[in-house]
Amino acid sequence: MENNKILIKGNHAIVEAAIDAGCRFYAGYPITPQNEIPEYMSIKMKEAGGIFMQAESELISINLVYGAAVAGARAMTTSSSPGISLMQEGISYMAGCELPGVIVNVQRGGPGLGNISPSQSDYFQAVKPGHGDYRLIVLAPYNTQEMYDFTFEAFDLADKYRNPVMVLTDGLLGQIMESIELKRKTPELLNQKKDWALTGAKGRKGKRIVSLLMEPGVLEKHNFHLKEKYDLIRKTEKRFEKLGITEDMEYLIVAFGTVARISKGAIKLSRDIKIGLFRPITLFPFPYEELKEIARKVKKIFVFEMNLGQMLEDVKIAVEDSEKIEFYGRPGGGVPTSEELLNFILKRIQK
Amino acid sequence: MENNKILIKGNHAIVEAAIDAGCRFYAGYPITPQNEIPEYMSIKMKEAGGIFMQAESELISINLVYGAAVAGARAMTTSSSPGISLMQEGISYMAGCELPGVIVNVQRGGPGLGNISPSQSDYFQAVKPGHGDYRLIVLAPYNTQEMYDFTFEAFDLADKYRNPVMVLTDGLLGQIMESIELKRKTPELLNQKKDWALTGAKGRKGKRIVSLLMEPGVLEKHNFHLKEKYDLIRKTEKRFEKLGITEDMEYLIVAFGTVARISKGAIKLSRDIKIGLFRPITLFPFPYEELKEIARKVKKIFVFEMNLGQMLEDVKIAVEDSEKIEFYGRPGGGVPTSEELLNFILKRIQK
Amino acid sequence: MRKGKIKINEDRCKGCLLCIEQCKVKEIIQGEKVNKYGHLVVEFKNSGKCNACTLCAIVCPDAAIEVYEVSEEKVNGK
Amino acid sequence: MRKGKIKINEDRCKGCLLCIEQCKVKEIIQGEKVNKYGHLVVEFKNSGKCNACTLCAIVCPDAAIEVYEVSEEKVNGK
Amino acid sequence: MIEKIIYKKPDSLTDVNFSYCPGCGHSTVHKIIAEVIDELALRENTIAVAPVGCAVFAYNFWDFDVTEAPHGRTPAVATAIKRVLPDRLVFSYQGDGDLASIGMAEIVHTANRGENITVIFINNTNYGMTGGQLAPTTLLNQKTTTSPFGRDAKNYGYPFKMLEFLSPLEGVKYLERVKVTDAASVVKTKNAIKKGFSYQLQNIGFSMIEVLSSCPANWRKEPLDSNKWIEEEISKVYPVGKIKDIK
Amino acid sequence: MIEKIIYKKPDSLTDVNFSYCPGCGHSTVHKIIAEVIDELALRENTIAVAPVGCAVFAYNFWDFDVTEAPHGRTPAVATAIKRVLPDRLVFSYQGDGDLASIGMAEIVHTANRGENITVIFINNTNYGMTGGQLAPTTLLNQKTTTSPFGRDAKNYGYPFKMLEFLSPLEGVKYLERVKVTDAASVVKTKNAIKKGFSYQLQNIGFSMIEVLSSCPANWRKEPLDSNKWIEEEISKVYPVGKIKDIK
Amino acid sequence: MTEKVIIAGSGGQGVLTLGIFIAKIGFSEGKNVTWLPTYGAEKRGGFSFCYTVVSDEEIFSPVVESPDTLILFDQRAYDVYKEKINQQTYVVVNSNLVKNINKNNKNFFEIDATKIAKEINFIQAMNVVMFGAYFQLKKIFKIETVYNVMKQMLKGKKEDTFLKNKIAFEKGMEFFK
Amino acid sequence: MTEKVIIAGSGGQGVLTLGIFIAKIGFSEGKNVTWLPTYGAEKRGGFSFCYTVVSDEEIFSPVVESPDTLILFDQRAYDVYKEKINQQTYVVVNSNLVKNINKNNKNFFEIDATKIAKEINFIQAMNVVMFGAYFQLKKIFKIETVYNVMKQMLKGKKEDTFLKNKIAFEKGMEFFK
Ligand SMILES: Cc1ncc(C[n+]2csc(CCOP(=O)(O)OP(=O)(O)O)c2C)c(N)n1
Ligand SMILES: Cc1ncc(C[n+]2csc(CCOP(=O)(O)OP(=O)(O)O)c2C)c(N)n1
Ligand code: SF4
Ligand code: SF4
Ligand code: SF4
Ligand code: SF4
Ligand code: SF4
Ligand code: SF4
Ligand SMILES: [Mg+2]
Ligand SMILES: [Mg+2]
Repeated sequence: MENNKILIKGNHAIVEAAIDAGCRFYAGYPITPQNEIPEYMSIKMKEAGGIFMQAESELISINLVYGAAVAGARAMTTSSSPGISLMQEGISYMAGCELPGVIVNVQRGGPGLGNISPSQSDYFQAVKPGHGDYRLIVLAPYNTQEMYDFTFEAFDLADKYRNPVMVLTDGLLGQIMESIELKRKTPELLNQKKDWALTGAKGRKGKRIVSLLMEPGVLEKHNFHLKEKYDLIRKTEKRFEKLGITEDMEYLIVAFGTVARISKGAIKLSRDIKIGLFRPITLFPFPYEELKEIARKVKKIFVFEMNLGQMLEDVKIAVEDSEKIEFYGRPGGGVPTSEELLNFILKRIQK
Repeated sequence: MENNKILIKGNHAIVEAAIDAGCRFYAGYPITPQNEIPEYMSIKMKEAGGIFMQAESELISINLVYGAAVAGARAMTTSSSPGISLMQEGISYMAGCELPGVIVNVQRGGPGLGNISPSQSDYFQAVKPGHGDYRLIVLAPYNTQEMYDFTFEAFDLADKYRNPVMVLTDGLLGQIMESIELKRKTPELLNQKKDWALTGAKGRKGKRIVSLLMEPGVLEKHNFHLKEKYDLIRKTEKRFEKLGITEDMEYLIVAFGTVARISKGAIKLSRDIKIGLFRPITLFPFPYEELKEIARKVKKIFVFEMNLGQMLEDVKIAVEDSEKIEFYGRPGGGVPTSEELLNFILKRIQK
Repeated sequence: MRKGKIKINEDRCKGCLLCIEQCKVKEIIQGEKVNKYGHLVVEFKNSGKCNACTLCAIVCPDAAIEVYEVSEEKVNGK
Repeated sequence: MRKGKIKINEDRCKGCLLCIEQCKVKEIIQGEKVNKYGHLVVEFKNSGKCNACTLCAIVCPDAAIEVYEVSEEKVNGK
Repeated sequence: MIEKIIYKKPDSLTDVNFSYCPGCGHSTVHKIIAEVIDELALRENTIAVAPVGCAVFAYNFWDFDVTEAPHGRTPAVATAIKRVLPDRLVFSYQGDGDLASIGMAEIVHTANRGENITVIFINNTNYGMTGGQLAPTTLLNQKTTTSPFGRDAKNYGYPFKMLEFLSPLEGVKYLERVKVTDAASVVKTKNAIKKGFSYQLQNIGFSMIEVLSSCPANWRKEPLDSNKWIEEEISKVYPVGKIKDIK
Repeated sequence: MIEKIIYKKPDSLTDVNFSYCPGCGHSTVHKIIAEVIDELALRENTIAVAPVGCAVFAYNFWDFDVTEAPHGRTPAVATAIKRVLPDRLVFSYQGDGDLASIGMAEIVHTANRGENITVIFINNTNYGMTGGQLAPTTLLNQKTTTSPFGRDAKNYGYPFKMLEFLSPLEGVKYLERVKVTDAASVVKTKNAIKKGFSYQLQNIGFSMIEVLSSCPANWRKEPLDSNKWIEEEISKVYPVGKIKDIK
Repeated sequence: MTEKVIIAGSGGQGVLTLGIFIAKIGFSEGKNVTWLPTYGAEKRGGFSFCYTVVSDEEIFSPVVESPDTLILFDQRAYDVYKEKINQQTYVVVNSNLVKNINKNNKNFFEIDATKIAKEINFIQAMNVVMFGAYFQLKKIFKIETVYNVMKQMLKGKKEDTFLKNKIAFEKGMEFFK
Repeated sequence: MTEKVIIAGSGGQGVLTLGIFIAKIGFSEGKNVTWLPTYGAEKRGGFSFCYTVVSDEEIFSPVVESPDTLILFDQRAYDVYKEKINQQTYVVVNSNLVKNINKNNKNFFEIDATKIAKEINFIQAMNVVMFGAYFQLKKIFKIETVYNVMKQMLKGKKEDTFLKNKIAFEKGMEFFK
């Protein structure tokens, strides 16, 4: 398969990745800043011979994805913050039924209708989600290449664990145009048999995909089964990036997605400060142990987010020493600059 | 006003409290295990001369409550886990618009349709909610008296802070019948003027209640304004109960709601073990500092929940010493017994 | 006239009495027996009037009735 | 015939041309001026043909047109 | 004596006893759906979408593939399954709370898209599973647990006639209202369901069969009285018969 | 020379310029709503519910009380306001994406409950705000950003005629479809809105006025051509006129 | 004093009502009480049970794991709960519907409550007959409270309903006198 | 080398297209590039701007706080961004629409791009004229790349479109020659 470097918008990269990953069912409802996804998909999915549906609401989107997954298709929906809120029930059902599926959240400012600027204030909703003890695998890209890569991988992960996977990105990464390399390879698990899917009871008893488990104890058992799966995911799928983690490092930045790349800029500007970056890539599973290990060695940990401190809670859980932690966040669509982050660092270091 | 002791179901107590608190608008959609609330309300609200609406969905419920709040009414909706998931968008709008309102979640087993047994697996959804950096005030009753008291107080709290308040309870507390004292008093803030409400622009310019804030920086400022409010709530509204916290205490249980009362039973059974209970009553604001203080003095902290460890994360944040913490949880509708909890404690103590 | 008989699955029957209402020849009656689920099941009288019309079975919500056509022994092996 | 004139609010006008289409007497024309929002605003010709019919104003989406009836000085103070 | 079996429990039913209340219309409809699927030899080719409502347990009883949609989203789930597997028989089975209340948007859009699925709609004028609350289909003045003084239009709106409502949509091809109060009407219902399924197999488009169905438990009536109530009251408001049939 | 002003910007509009594109139908409708409210002297007695859609900014322009509902939930919000404050004029203002797509359940149930509110429904056959995607009202073969090859019924369903659809519901009292393509039609629209409002003041019940409205930006047409397109194409599919009027 | 009761049977037999009845009696006598019903998915014919706890002390868990008393209305109820029976447990079964038992307990009592209720032409009062038996066997409550609560619970019903219930109660009581 | 450009004007003036154009040129010359548009709520006539960064190094933030170059299409654009102008900043304004300026900077360049575009009868190419000026002033890119990318972006358009754009570009370029 050929490798191509092209200049592409983040939202378009998601479409390319989904098609390359064998996604043949897409349902979505317009919402800024991710409209390029359904728009581009309406062309690309047709070319690929798959099913493109403009759902009449996010509720319909997620339930179409649910249905497509039941029938064994690789399916995706995309939306932005308020639309993702509307999918909470459906996502919980998918997790309960162990249905694979990919959900992309191109976050915008909230709460409520908010605005259409980039934001990271759906961290909670993605990582500590709705009703019931379920979890999503959450991937947080930080550039356009990762928009492509992670969306591509999301489909295999979803199938591997029979669990919905969320790509948690934001309006900046959705709108930005950068160069990426298209992998154009066949996903590993594309042709894996889905024994659990409903395709008609040919030569067998009827099968069911349900999340209602009323008999005493059965739902509890199912939850423990899910927990085992999540524990396995915690063990095997944790991903993160370390930058400039040296032996004599004194300070550490923890940031994900857009803010992580801006933080890299701050580190570059900082020159002689001994500061590194820890970037969680999977937000679930969160790399607690790895962060803890590094955190122990530094004087101060800076947590930067485009929200009021949501990943911060996971960092606190990992670090177990809140006195070390300094948080700087911009909610409601504010995007910090590298200079701004550096200034914050300098001020806190001097103190 | 007279005080009465009566025997009453938890769900009915919620209705009595709401009516006593001056709630004159109720909208709800049936879902077990909270059906007694809309049913009883359809009678009680009529008697009180208020508005009872059976909404056609939870989306309609929460948006009716939104509208009623806009018009200045004390309004409430109730549901159970999947129904609450469907309200996530609306709740975020209410928080964004700073609208008061009371939401009762009589939790059941999840994920998905799950079952109708009691559960605490909506802790995340209540305490670390949907899109945007908003927060709900979350009250967790642990007996029928508190079902009444907290629902009653929820209305004043909602008005005081112009913020939605959630009463986070479960199927057990909703179904149980116990004796309670009806306070039958006038809520403090019942007659507080709501200058912000929309009632027609008599002698003034038009007013607006909106959550869209598109001009650069405005939404961010609004978020910081909300944060100040939440910080104030953190300072003034934190509530918790301590039981058997002695100087020579060696162990501590942290539990809320139903599990807290079962934990009290375990403590009673435990006799000579020096063990106390810390019961967070407000889950937001969570009593981090108070818990931290006590936690420092004990050897081990037992966190018990009817889920797979959701409040556990807040306990970890408070305690900052995960090695001390032992978690035991029953997900998917499992209700532990006092004996079971004690056994767990004994095993971990002996280890 | 066609001759028939029915078998009532006592486990499935819930005593709803819909079959009794349908049987034109009154071959089904309310019984005395309570099945293991607590339902008072109906009984086939078997007084020879059943004509295998299947109406009782068609109307039975719980698929508790089987209907048989009963015929004399075959003549000439037919 | 009634005499009239209109005033076009240059800030509000967006140059959509709907008013021009409505004016039977062609008293509004496409202008040259770009307002501060970048819109090419229309102009009132004021050639005396305006009859204050208000059609231009009615159709103006942006409420940019005011219409005046113009009459000679009052006779006998009326 | 030779005994020839001429009526038995259909093969497409499992051996699990229905959990529905005595005389419940769900049981009858479950049974005849299984009969139709047997007769059309579709057991191995069918995917059903069960609702949230009493019939959420359908998967225990039907021996073909069954999934379960979130409350009211049944037609969306069925749509996707059908689009992914266009040669399977896909039907959704919904109660009146599921379809006409919380699932209004889903059924309307699915019908308007003319999705090639069949919807079996069980109208028992209340929310059976949750204990007999008002449904959009509840009759005027009917008392339910949330309309204890009877349904008045001013507060609760009017009884919702779903078939008549969907009928003008172009995507909709076949609509019929039936009941299961006696053997004759059961046979008619069976034929209607068979027709809906066979239209789907012929790619004709969206079809929906509404069954007036009893809920003795919540109506607080004996099964026979419940059927009488359907005959005397419910079918006045919801007349049985074909509403639309465009072949 | 004496100048007497005979037409001016209504008092119920603020001085903020409309943010809508040149020639956008929203602007016209905003203006005439303000005119009607002026004429009925209701500025101090009105509460409007703005949608999510281009008109989300209505609150900048109307000088009466305005709130904003989550996308599609506009009628639910309006319902509660009206029930709490029955003597105020309460109207909801919605686009076709808001009302006919995501808000289908809300508008249908509100209409069926016969809530005493007025709904102004702006049909511009696409999602204006988000960049011209397909709406349920999009014409067959119409190209939009999500139907780049034109709307085909098989995949996207049929153009949705909301008024005709709601018309059979008993709670619905007045329905009219209008347009704002020239002065005459603007006056008609104004009268229809006035009628809707005055029915509400008389407690007659639910009314809805659908306005065929141009979206020059997303149609990629000049304003005048846009109006021509409404005359020549859109109003063929959505004929203007009264659909229901039960006084 | 703490009395933890499980009552079990099928929907329609008055399982839940009896639980409330006992709770109200306890409440009237100034005790702490809890009552917790099951709320199954089945409306009729389904398995039904409830927990009632009456105590002088604070009641922590309303869920009864080790009951002091089991009141079992039919065979299924017995089958489900037989494992909870130990030597201390009081068991009262409706022998009309519970036939297949393993009576290895001194406090195991059988009463054909269905028959008795039929005899007094008030089949719905089977549960009250069972209560009468329980009342007599355990002797925890005062008889005046029983009548008071009974009256209160039947308020609004026909005049003779109270009398009929009273008789059912007394028949049950007398059975073990 | 790092070049951070802000282009600003009104919707319809080709603000975003010019940004993409520059990004594509940079990309073609093997640089790292980012382009970030605004996506406002207004579709026509609204304020419009975009950030383009071209660099030999990894680009961290695509948001341009301190631009190396400002390309400003109209007065509003100037008013919004004038505060970002310092002594180093290159500023290219369309003097046809930017009249009210405070020119205290050596790298401040005015060109009546509207007029030039009108003169060549191709008013839509105002943005390309502006680009020509920018190209000439900054001399960062190769002219072949410009033509190549221009061709590529106009693929599928009418034959003479490229030529007309080429002329517009050259006119802009020549203005500062
Ligand atoms: C989102 C959500 N809301 C509410 C419920 C609770 N619920 C379960 S079944 C049901 C109503 C069922 O009524 P209907 O569809 O008429 O079916 P029936 O039981 O009458 O056959 C409701 C409201 C739920 N499970 N999920
Ligand atoms: C829950 C949710 N989904 C999607 C959106 C994005 N969105 C904003 S406006 C709009 C469509 C508006 O279209 P329409 O109602 O026709 O109004 P118009 O702009 O055409 O007047 C959408 C989908 C949103 N804000 N919230
Ligand atoms: S088959 Fe016909 S005749 Fe025989 S028992 Fe049934 S209804 Fe009666
Ligand atoms: S119809 Fe069936 S379930 Fe009902 S009584 Fe007859 S056999 Fe029993
Ligand atoms: S008022 Fe009438 S005549 Fe005068 S400019 Fe307007 S349209 Fe023309
Ligand atoms: S109709 Fe109004 S906005 Fe349009 S050109 Fe005329 S004056 Fe300007
Ligand atoms: S509650 Fe009603 S609908 Fe549900 S099983 Fe019982 S009778 Fe049937
Ligand atoms: S996008 Fe369309 S609907 Fe929105 S303001 Fe512009 S023209 Fe009007
Ligand atoms: Mg129903
Ligand atoms: Mg629109």
